[in-house]
Amino acid sequence: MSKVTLAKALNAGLRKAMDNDPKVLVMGEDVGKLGGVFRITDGLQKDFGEDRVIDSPLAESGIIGTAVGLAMRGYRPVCEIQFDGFVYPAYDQIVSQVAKLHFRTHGKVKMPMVIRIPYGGGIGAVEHHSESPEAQFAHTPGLKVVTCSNPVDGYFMIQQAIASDDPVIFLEPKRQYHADKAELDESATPLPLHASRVAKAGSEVTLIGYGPTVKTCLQAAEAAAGEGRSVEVIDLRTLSPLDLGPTFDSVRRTGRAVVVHEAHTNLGMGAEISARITEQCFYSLEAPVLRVGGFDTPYPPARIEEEYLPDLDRVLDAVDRSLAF
Amino acid sequence: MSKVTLAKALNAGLRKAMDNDPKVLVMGEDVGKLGGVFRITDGLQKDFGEDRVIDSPLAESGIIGTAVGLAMRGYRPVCEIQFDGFVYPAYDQIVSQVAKLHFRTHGKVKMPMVIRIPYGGGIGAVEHHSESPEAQFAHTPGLKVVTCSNPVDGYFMIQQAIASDDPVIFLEPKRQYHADKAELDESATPLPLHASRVAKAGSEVTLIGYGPTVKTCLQAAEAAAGEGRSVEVIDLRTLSPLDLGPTFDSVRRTGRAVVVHEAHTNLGMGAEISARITEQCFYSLEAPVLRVGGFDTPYPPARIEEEYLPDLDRVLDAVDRSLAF
Amino acid sequence: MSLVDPARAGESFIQLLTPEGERVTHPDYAFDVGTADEAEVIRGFYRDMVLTRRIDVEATALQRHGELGIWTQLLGQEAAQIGCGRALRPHDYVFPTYREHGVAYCRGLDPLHILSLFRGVDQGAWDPNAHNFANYTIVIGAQTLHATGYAMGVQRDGAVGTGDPDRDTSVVAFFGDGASSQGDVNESFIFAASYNAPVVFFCQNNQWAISEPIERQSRIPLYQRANGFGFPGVRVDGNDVLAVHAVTQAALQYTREGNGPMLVEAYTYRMGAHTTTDDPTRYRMSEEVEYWKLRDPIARVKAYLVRQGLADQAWFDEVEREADEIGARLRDGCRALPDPNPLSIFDQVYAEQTTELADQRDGFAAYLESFEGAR
Amino acid sequence: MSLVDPARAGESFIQLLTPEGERVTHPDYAFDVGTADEAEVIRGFYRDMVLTRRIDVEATALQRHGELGIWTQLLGQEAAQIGCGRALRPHDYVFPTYREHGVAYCRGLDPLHILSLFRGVDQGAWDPNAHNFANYTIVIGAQTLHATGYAMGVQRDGAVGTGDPDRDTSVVAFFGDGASSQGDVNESFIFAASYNAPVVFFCQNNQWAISEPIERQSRIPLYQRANGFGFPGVRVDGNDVLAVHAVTQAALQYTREGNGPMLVEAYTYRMGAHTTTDDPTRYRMSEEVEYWKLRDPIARVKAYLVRQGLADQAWFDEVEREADEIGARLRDGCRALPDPNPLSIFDQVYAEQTTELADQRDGFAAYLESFEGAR
Ligand SMILES: Cc1ncc(C[n+]2csc(CCOP(=O)(O)OP(=O)(O)O)c2C)c(N)n1
Ligand SMILES: Cc1ncc(C[n+]2csc(CCOP(=O)(O)OP(=O)(O)O)c2C)c(N)n1
Ligand SMILES: [Mg+2]
Ligand SMILES: [Mg+2]
Repeated sequence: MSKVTLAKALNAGLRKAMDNDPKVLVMGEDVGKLGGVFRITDGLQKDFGEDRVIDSPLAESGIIGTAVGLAMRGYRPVCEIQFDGFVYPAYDQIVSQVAKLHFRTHGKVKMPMVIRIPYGGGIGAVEHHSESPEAQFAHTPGLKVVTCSNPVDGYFMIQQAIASDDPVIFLEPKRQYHADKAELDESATPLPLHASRVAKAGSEVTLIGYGPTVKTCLQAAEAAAGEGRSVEVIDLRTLSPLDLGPTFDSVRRTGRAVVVHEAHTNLGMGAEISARITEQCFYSLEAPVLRVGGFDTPYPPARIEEEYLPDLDRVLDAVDRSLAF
Repeated sequence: MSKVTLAKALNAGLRKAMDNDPKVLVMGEDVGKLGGVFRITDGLQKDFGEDRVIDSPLAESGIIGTAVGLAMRGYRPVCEIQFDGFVYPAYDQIVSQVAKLHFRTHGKVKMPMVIRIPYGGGIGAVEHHSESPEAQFAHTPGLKVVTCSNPVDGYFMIQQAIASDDPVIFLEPKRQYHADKAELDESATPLPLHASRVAKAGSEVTLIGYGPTVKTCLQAAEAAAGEGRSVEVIDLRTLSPLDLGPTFDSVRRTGRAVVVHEAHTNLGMGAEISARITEQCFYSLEAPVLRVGGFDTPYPPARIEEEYLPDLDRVLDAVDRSLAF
Repeated sequence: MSLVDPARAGESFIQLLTPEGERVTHPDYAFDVGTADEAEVIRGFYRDMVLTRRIDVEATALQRHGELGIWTQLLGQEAAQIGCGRALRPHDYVFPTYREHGVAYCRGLDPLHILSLFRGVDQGAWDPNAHNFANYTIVIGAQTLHATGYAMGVQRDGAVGTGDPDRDTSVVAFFGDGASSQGDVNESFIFAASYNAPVVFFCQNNQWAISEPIERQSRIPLYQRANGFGFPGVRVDGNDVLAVHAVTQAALQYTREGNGPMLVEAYTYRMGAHTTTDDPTRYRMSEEVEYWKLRDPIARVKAYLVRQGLADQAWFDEVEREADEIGARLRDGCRALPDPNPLSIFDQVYAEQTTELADQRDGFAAYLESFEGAR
Repeated sequence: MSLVDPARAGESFIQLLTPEGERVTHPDYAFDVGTADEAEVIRGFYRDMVLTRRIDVEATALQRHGELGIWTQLLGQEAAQIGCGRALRPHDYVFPTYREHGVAYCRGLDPLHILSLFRGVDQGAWDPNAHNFANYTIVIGAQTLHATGYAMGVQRDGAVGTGDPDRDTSVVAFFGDGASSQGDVNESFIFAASYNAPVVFFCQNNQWAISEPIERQSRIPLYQRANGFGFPGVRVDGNDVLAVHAVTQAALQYTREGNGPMLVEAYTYRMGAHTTTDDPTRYRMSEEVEYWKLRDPIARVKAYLVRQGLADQAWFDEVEREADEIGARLRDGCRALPDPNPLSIFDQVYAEQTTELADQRDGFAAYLESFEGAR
C-alpha cells in the first residue's frame, strides 16, 4: 500500500493493463519519450517499446481512425487526446465509426478502444484546454463514458475500461492529476466500471457530482454539516450508461437533488439527470432538481475561471435554494 | 400568393437574400450545377455565378473553415452540409472556431454564417443520412440553432438567419422538403427568428415539438381531440436560444408536458426542456415532463426506421401516460 | 488549369490492353500470371467483369422496382475493381467505400449482403474477417484511416517484409477522386508514410464526385498527390483489367516487402449515375459518356479474346447464362430478405449490454405488445 | 527514412547569408529592397530581431515570475518571422498560430495584447483588421483554412492579379511542422489550389512538435508536400533573414499575381522549450541545441554588419537600449493589465444578446451582489 496521486495511479493502471495483455497499445501525441504532457504515460515507451507506445503524427482524426483499424486487427488501443478541446478534429471518427461499428456489423466488429481525455478547467490554461465535452459523447449511442474522481478509481477504472469490449471515453479530471494523494490497495476488489457510488451519506439533500466536482460536493457536504445540514453525495463515475439507482434511492429519501458539473448547464448531464429524477421520483420531489454548472458561455480566460466554475459557494447556494423550496 | 413546398420556399428565401445583399454566398458540395442533392439551391449558380454559388471540394471542415475566412473578409456565407451525418468532419471548426470567434475577440470578429443541414429521418436512406444532431450544437455556446417545420417558416427563417450577425445552425427537416405545400405570402411580417409559437391551442396537455415532429404533434392533437382531449402544440422553432415563454405559459395551464423529437432521448433537447419546465413550473406540474424521442441506439436501417421514429401512436401513448399521472 | 487527358497524354498512364483490344507493353509493368494459363486467367477476368456488371444491373433494376432504397452503380468501373480484386491474396485485407461490389465479388462476399444494406435491412453487417473485406463505409474517406491502422497492426504482427508469401500482408484502401480532398484521406497518407505501413491506396478516379468534376478536387493528376507525402504513385488505365492487375500486383508486393505505402490511381469513368437517385444530365454532357463508352472495360477484353481466338461464342453464351442465373438468384434473394426485428437494435449497440438499454428494450417491447393485445 | 540535413545537403535550401555572416547568391532569389538603402534595411532587420527576442525573453521571465500562465517562446525563429513580416505590405493579411510574436511586432500589434492572452486576461481579443493580423489560433491548423477563405474573399473583391500594387493582396497562413499532419492544413492546400487563391503557406519547420521530431510527421522535406497538390514549394534557410525576406517577397508576388498558392518552408529551430511548461531535456539532446546555436539568426546579421562596417558599437548599444525600454514597458504593462469583469463574459458570446444569457448574467450578478451585501 502506498499513497499516490491520480496521475501516478493512472500510470500504474496503464502499466498493469499493458503487462497483462500484449494487445494493449498506447497511442497519441507526445505519449512516448515525453510521457504525455501530463506524464500519465511516463516510462511506458521505455518499458514496452515504440511498437506498443506510439507517438503519432499531429492529427487527432488520424489517431482515432488508425486505432479503429488496429482494433479490427485485434489490438486494444488506448488513445490519448492531449487536451479536451482537441478531441473535436476526431469527432467524426468517434461518433460515426467508433460508436457505430458494433451496431453496423451486429457485433461482428468489436471496438475495444479507450479514448483518454484530460478534461475540465481550473488549471489556468489558455483557450481549448479546459473544456468538458462529456454530454456530447454521452448523447452518442455506442460509446460508453466514464470519469474518475480519485486515484483509487483512476487505477481500477482505467484497467476496466481497457478490458471492456466496448469503446470507452475515459475522462480524467486534469485538475486532480497531482492534487490529492490516496492510499491505493492494488489487491482491493473494485466497483464495477458502470456503477455510481454514494461518496458520503446524508439525509436532506442529494448532491450529484462526477470527476472534478466530486471534491467540491464533498467539501460542500462538510460545510453544510457545519451548519447542521445533512447532505448526501453521489459520485456518478459512469455517465453513459448512467447508473442512477443510488441517486433515485437517495432522492426518494431526501426529496431534493442538486447536480454539479463544469460543463455548460444547457444540455449538460444535469439536464438528463434532472429529467430522469423527475420521471422516476416525481412524487418524492420537494423541490425541482437544481443544476450548478458552467455558464452558457465559452470557457472564459483563466483570470476569471474560478468565477465560472461551480465552486463551494455556488453549490451551497443551490443546496440552500433547494432546501428553501 | 402561391402554394409552395418547403424546398421551394427555402430556395426562394435564399434567392431573396442573395438579391438583397451581394455579400451573401452559398457554398457546399454539389450546390452549383446540380442545385444540391435536394435541389434547395437550384438555379442559384446560374443566376448569381460561380463566385457566389461555390461548389466546394469534398471536405466539410474545408467548407466551414474557409467560410470563417470569408466571413472575416466581410462575406456572409451560407454553407450547405449535404446530410446531417456529414457535419461531423466540420465539427471542430464549428465548435472551436465558428462558435468562439466572437467571444474570443470580444465582438471584434463577427461570424454571420449560416450552416444549413438537411436533418432527420424517415426517407428510407442508408446510414448517416437520418441523424438529428441538434443537441450537440445547442449545447455549444456561441452558436444559434433553429429549425423550421413548414414552408412559410422556411422562407422567412432562412432570410432571418442570413441577416443575423451570429452563426446559425439551420436545420431543415428533409422529410418535409417535398411533403406539404403551404400558401406563402412573401409580404407577411414574420415572427422573430428566435421565437417559438403555439401551433395549436389546447388545455389539457402541452405537446412540444420542432422541425419534423411538429406535424406528428399536430396529428396527435387532432387524434386526441377526436377522443375528447384538448392538446396544445408548441412549435419551438428556435433551439438555441430556447424560447420557452410560451411553453411555460402553456404548462402552467395544462400541468402536463410531452416533448417530441427524433434525436436520441438521452441528453436530447427533451432533457433540457424537461429540466427547465420542472425548474420554472414546479408547482404547476401534475405529471413529470415526458419525452418521446429516438431510442438510444444508432439510427436503425431503413426497414425499421418507422418503428424507431416517434410516431403518432407513441406520442398519443405518452399523452395518455401524462394524463394518467 | 485543366487536366490533360492522360488517355491521350500518356505519361505515367499504364496501359497493357488498348480500347481496341490490342496488347501493348510497358517498360515497368507486365501482366504476369505466374504459372497459371494466361488465356484462362483473362477469360476469368472477362467472366468476373460480366458477372459483376450483371449484379450491378440487377441491383439497379431492383431499386427501380422499389426493392432497394438506393443503389450505388459501378457501371464502367469493372476493370478497376476486378483487376485489383484478382491481384489480392486471401490474407490481404480490403477496406472498401460503398461502390466496390466488384471487389466484394472477388473476395467471395455474397452480393445479397450488399443488397441487404441498400434495401435497408441492415447497414452492411457482414463479418469482415470472413473474407478479409471490411464493411462498406459511407462517410467519405474514413476507411482510409482504418486501413492504415489495420496495416499498422499487420506490422505489429510481424506480417510484413518477411519474404514469406503466405505471411506478408498488404491492406488496400479504396477511395474516390472526391474523397482525395478529405482531411482523413490525407492524414492516412501521413500516418502510413510515417510508420511505413503496408497500405495500397487505391483511388478509382471516375472523374466525378456526384456533380463535381475532378478539376474541383485537384489541379494536377491525382496519382501525383503521393509525391507530396514521399511515397510512389502511379496512374493506370482503370478500364484496362490487365494493367490494373499488373499495377496492383506490383503495388501489393511493394507494400508487403515493407517499403511503406503506395498510391494507385485507376483512371476510369462512372458511366452511370452517382446513385439511382442522381440525375447526371443536370451536370454533364452526353458526349462525355459517349467518349467513354468507346473505352468500355468489358468490350476490349471481349475484342481481345475474340480476335485471338481464345474464346468462342459458346463460351460467351455460357458466361451470359451464368449471369442470368446470378440475376435470378439476386432478384429472388433480395425479395426474400427478412425485415429485421425492431427490438434487435437494442441488442446491437454494445458488446456488453447496459441496463439502461435493456430497460428501453423492455419498455418498447411492452409498448409493442400493447398493440398486439389491442388487435 | 531520415531527413538529410538540408543545411548541408543544399538542394532547394535557399540561403543568402551564411551562419558566418557572408553574403552568398542564389540563382532564383535575390535580396531586393527596391529603392531603399540596403544597409539601412538590414540594420532594421537586426533591430527587429533583437527587439523581438527581447519581447520573448521578457515574456518568458514574466511567466517565471507568475505573471503569465504560460508563454510560447519563439527563441531561434526571429529571422523566419521578421524576414516574412517585413516582406508583407500593409494590406496583406496574416493568419498566425500562437508563436508569431515577431510577425505581430512587424504588423504593429502592441505586444501587451499577446501578454494579455497568455496572462489569461483575455483570449487574444485584438481587432484583426487593425493591423491585418488575425487572432492567435491554438487549435493546430485551423487557421490555414481561415486564411484560404479570406483569400477567396480577396479574389471576390477583385484584389488579385490586377497589377496594381496597392490593390493586389496576399494572405499568409502560418503553421508548424507538426501542423502539416492535420487534415485541416491539407484541406487548405486543396481549397487554395482548387480556387487558385492567393495564399502563402508559411511553414516554420522548427524541427519539433513538442516532443516529436519532424521525422514523425514527414519522411520527405516538408516543402515538397506542395508537389502533391500542384503548387510550388520552396525551402529557405529560416535562420537567414535575408533569404526569408527574399523568398517571401517572391511568394507574395507570385500569389498576388493570381497564380494560386505557394508553400514556403522556413527551415529553422525551436531553441527554447515548446512552452514554458515544457521540458525539452526529456526528449532531445543538448548537442542538437548547441549545433543550432551556431546558426543563430541574430548573430549572423551582427557578424555581417560588423565585418562590413555597416554598424558601430554605439549603434548596437542604442538597439540594446531600445530593447531595455521595451522590456521595462512590458513588465510594467503586464502587471497593470486589469482583470476582466466576470460578468463581461455573458455579453461577449453573441452579436445579438439572447434573453437566456441576459437572464443568466442577471442571476449571476445578483448572486455576486449577495456576497457584497454579506460582507
Ligand atoms: C463526409 C461525407 N460527405 C459527403 C458525403 C456525400 N457523398 C456521398 S458520395 C459523394 C461523392 C464521392 O465522390 P468520390 O469520392 O469521387 O467517389 P464516387 O462516388 O465517385 O465513387 C458525396 C459527396 C459523404 N458520404 N460523406
Ligand atoms: C488540434 C490540436 N491538437 C493538439 C494540440 C496541442 N499542441 C499544441 S502545440 C503542439 C505542437 C505543434 O507543433 P508545430 O506545429 O510544429 O508548431 P510549433 O509548436 O513547433 O511552433 C501540440 C501538439 C493543439 N493545440 N491542437
Ligand atoms: Mg468519383
Ligand atoms: Mg514545430
